[in-house]
Amino acid sequence: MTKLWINMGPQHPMTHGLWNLRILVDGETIVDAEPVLGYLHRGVEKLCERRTYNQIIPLADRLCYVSSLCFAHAYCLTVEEMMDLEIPERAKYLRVIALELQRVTSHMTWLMAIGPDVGLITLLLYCLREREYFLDLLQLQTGARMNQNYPRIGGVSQDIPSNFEHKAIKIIDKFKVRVKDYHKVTNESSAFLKRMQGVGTLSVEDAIAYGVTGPNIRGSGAKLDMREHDPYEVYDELDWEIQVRDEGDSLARFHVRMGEMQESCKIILQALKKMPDGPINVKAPLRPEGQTFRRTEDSRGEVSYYVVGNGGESPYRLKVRSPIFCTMNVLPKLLTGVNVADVLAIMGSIDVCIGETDK
Amino acid sequence: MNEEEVTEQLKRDFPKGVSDFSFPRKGMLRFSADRDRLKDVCTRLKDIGFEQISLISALDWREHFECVYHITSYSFGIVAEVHTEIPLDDPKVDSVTPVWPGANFHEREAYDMMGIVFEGHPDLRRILLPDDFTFYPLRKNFREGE
Amino acid sequence: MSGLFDLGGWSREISAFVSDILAWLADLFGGWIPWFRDVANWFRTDVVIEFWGFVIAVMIMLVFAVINLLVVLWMERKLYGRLQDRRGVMVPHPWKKIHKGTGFLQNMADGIKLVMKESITPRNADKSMFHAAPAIIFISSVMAYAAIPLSTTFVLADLELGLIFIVAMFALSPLAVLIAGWASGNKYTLIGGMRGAAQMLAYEIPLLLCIAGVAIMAGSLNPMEVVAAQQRTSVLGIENWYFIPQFIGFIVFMVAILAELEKLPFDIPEAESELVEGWLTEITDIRFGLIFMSKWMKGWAAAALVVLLFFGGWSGPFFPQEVWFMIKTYIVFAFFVWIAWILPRIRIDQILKIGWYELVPLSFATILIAVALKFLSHFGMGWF
Amino acid sequence: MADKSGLMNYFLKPLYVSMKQTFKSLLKPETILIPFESAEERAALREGFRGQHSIDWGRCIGCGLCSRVCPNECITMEKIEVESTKSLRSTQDEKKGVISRPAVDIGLCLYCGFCAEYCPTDAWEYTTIVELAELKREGLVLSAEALRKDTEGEKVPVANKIEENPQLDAETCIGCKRCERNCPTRCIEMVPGPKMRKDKPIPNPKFDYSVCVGCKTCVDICPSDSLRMEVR
Repeated sequence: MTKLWINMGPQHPMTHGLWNLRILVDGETIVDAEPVLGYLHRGVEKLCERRTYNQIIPLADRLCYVSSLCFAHAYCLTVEEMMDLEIPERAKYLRVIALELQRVTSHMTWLMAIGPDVGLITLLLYCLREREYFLDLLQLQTGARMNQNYPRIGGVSQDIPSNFEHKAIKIIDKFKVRVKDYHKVTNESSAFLKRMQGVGTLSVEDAIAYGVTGPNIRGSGAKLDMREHDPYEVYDELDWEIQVRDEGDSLARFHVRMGEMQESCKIILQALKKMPDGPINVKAPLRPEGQTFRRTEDSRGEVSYYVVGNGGESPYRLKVRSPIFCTMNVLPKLLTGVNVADVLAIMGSIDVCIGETDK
Repeated sequence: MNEEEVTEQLKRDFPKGVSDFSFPRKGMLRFSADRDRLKDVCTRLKDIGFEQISLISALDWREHFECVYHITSYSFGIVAEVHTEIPLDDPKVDSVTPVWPGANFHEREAYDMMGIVFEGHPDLRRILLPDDFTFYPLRKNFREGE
Repeated sequence: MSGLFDLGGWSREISAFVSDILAWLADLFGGWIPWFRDVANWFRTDVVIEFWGFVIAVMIMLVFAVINLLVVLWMERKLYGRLQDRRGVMVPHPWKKIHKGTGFLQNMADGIKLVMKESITPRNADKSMFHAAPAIIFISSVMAYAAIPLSTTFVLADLELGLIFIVAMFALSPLAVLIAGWASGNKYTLIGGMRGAAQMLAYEIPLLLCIAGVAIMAGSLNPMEVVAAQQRTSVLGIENWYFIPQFIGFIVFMVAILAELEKLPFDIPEAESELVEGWLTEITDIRFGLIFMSKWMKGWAAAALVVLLFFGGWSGPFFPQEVWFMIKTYIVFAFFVWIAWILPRIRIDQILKIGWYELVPLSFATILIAVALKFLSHFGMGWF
Repeated sequence: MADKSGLMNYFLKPLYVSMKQTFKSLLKPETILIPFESAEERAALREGFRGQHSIDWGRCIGCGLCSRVCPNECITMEKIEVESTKSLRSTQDEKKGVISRPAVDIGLCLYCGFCAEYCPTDAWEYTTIVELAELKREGLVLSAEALRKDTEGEKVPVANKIEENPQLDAETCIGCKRCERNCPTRCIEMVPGPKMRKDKPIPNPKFDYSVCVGCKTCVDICPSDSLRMEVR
């Protein structure tokens, strides 16, 4: 039979965002795959060269519209290290709370996207419902639902209100009950297992060599988490566990993310309890100099910034490492030999966000 | 191995070609490598146990280009930051994609944005910008409308 | 209870009435033009009355089908809205601008919108086939209604092989799916069409075998007879609805009919997240609307088939037969909806595997059970 | 994780969950019909939300710092003629009766909150109004008057939140006094400088850094580029 090149994208329900996956199919089997990126390229790195250090924070928010806080925080962390800035303890805890809330919402977005991918639209609406509660919490803390502009160089922008802890506990309790429902709908029904199990297996060696990070590599069995590996803020003072699965297939990545959501809830509650009083902001110099590379753990993988400052108002060069951009690398290897229908299960479990990929 | 041991190892293996070792913070190693020895250095790093390439950034210093490789070793907990100077008139450097397959997209992006040619790259095309672009937007001499 | 509507009798009466009026009119003018009297007599003949009666019956059935379609569509949208913790369709009242509403007219609005859409024929399409496919699908699903009896009297065509006719009408759609997939000249539609054909071939066989099991027990392929057979009292002391003795067959039939309808766990021919819209990708405007309508028409027909075969048709106390039948079909249809919106789509190879490896052997088992029950009943110790 | 195949296992648990959900939502769906149904719980959660802007004209000094820090450059300073300047806090030219107040193009605004953060008198505020949609783009440009909020609040001391102050290069200053006239907080006083012209010392600005808000107005307006911003 002749082989066909099929474009999955740029306008296609598979693509969460605007990108194109070209697959060469032989019948229903994929022979070759090639991701085509760049439809959403906004030139963030060039834009950063013309903005002041503070004005980059909202821009970094917009790198990934699903976990915007993580990107803004990673940027602030990098610049703080360049300035040799020690931020107050309370600000660190506030950042951790906001980051973990963002991680839960980001993973909820992933879970709701994987539903329609495998044909389970109901899951989308269930997850949107719970995500809204966490966005409410995030809004209460940061003042905005999506692009929060919360972290500042030297702290955070605002403190949490007094009723925050009460609401957080209430919402997390509600969430814990609902998660059981998700498990019943997904990994406890064998129709879902049939789609996810043994599909898109990625070995640890390949994952590391191709630059895969985050939940995707933890699904392959590598116990790597930048929160633990290269600790920042107060993650080393909190009690939580890295979620690891050995199978390396779509289901393993699914389980890693499901587990991470619950770990995040644990971290939030702990941080709320342990949080000291004090200032939330310190003054930051305006024209730093030097070069720094800093890694953080986003909900999709390792987010790194490489910032070079030459004493001007804007950074001389700013380079973003976006996790999914690196993960796209492995797609030809991951997709070769699977079914057309498996592309959905694999891409869904990888959790693609094109905002950060195309920068 | 810690940072010092890696430094010793590299200095032993490459009497010429690597220089300017410094340790910006714990778990970070910064040094410069010559352009023609870069691939050898990277191959050696990979053999030592630097498993993953995190980031390849290209910089335009107006007098010369620079490629900065951030190479991670998860087993040692070290990031090696390798700086390589590249002259303006001959922006070419050896590709490290054969060493780490993960460098593929990073190098394509550096080529796309800065116009640095990675020799030995299997598929060096533009990645984020359209194929028919003739300019490299992250160069400092790039102006809008040019 | 007996049936409420006597479709044949009523349409005959209406047509006789119409013929009488026409004949009376012809009589009125008969004095001036002599051959008008012959026309009047011709109107009174049985052939004409029979013909008009048939046309009127078809019209009534069509109106019923369309109204039923609206109800079924609305029911599905409302039900899965609630299932997903939403409110479902909520359209303002046609003239009162209130926000809360049942949204019953939403489907009408959607239909009007589809009529007004631009009609696109792809350049590479095989035009005649491309245009024929929606028609084939729509006609085949409407024709299935001809043989579905809603009661002992409300039936358009009381066929000896009614069940076979209904399933044959269902079986026509893979042909149209294949035609639409091929003729659109698009890669997605091609793959979708091929998938549709493969899937329906795999599920047609268990479907027919299950019907065979029921037919063996009832001793007939006429839906009337099948329902009548179910109204006899079984050894359990209740009416002998076949889903008890033929439970395996019932399960297999439900799975197969879901696949036949391309409902969600088995909707790989369209598989919107993989193939955009599958074989429907290039079809626009009211042709898409026709296919959409016929899907839900077939959905109700399938529910009716399940009720006829396994749930005793229209038998039930107190209410008229039609009411019982509609209640049962709507419940079965709600079950279809319920399954469709909570299960993920299954892969093509897995679907074929389920079809050939699990359902076909199981459906042979149902035939064995039916034969065994029939055999035992000859010795007076059977099920019925 | 063994594959629990079997015909029944496919759907029993999902069916149970969805059935539960259906009955629950038949009684009370979680969706709230905003704005038709009451939503007190959600309105409470909206506290601290950055919605539409409002500017306290009793506090605003028209320094234009907000338009300077805005990442999207969506704030423009509108010049407004006023009758009396007494009740207003400050103006760059009271004699002319002109004040400048910010106007926002909310079609460009990204609601980052920098304007409120850097405002030296806390005149910027965010309301919780979120229904900002308009039919035309022009409707999204909110004039200064539309954002106006008048309060007779207490006069808060100005605070320099940008942490920069102007510095003078006395070599090039020509003594035109434009900086003095335009300074929104009157922190500039002209004193005789070191250089002489026609045997008279050229007046140079002297800054009162306790009042300076770092708004850069003087730097922008200086005809001889003899001012620059420096970190304090």
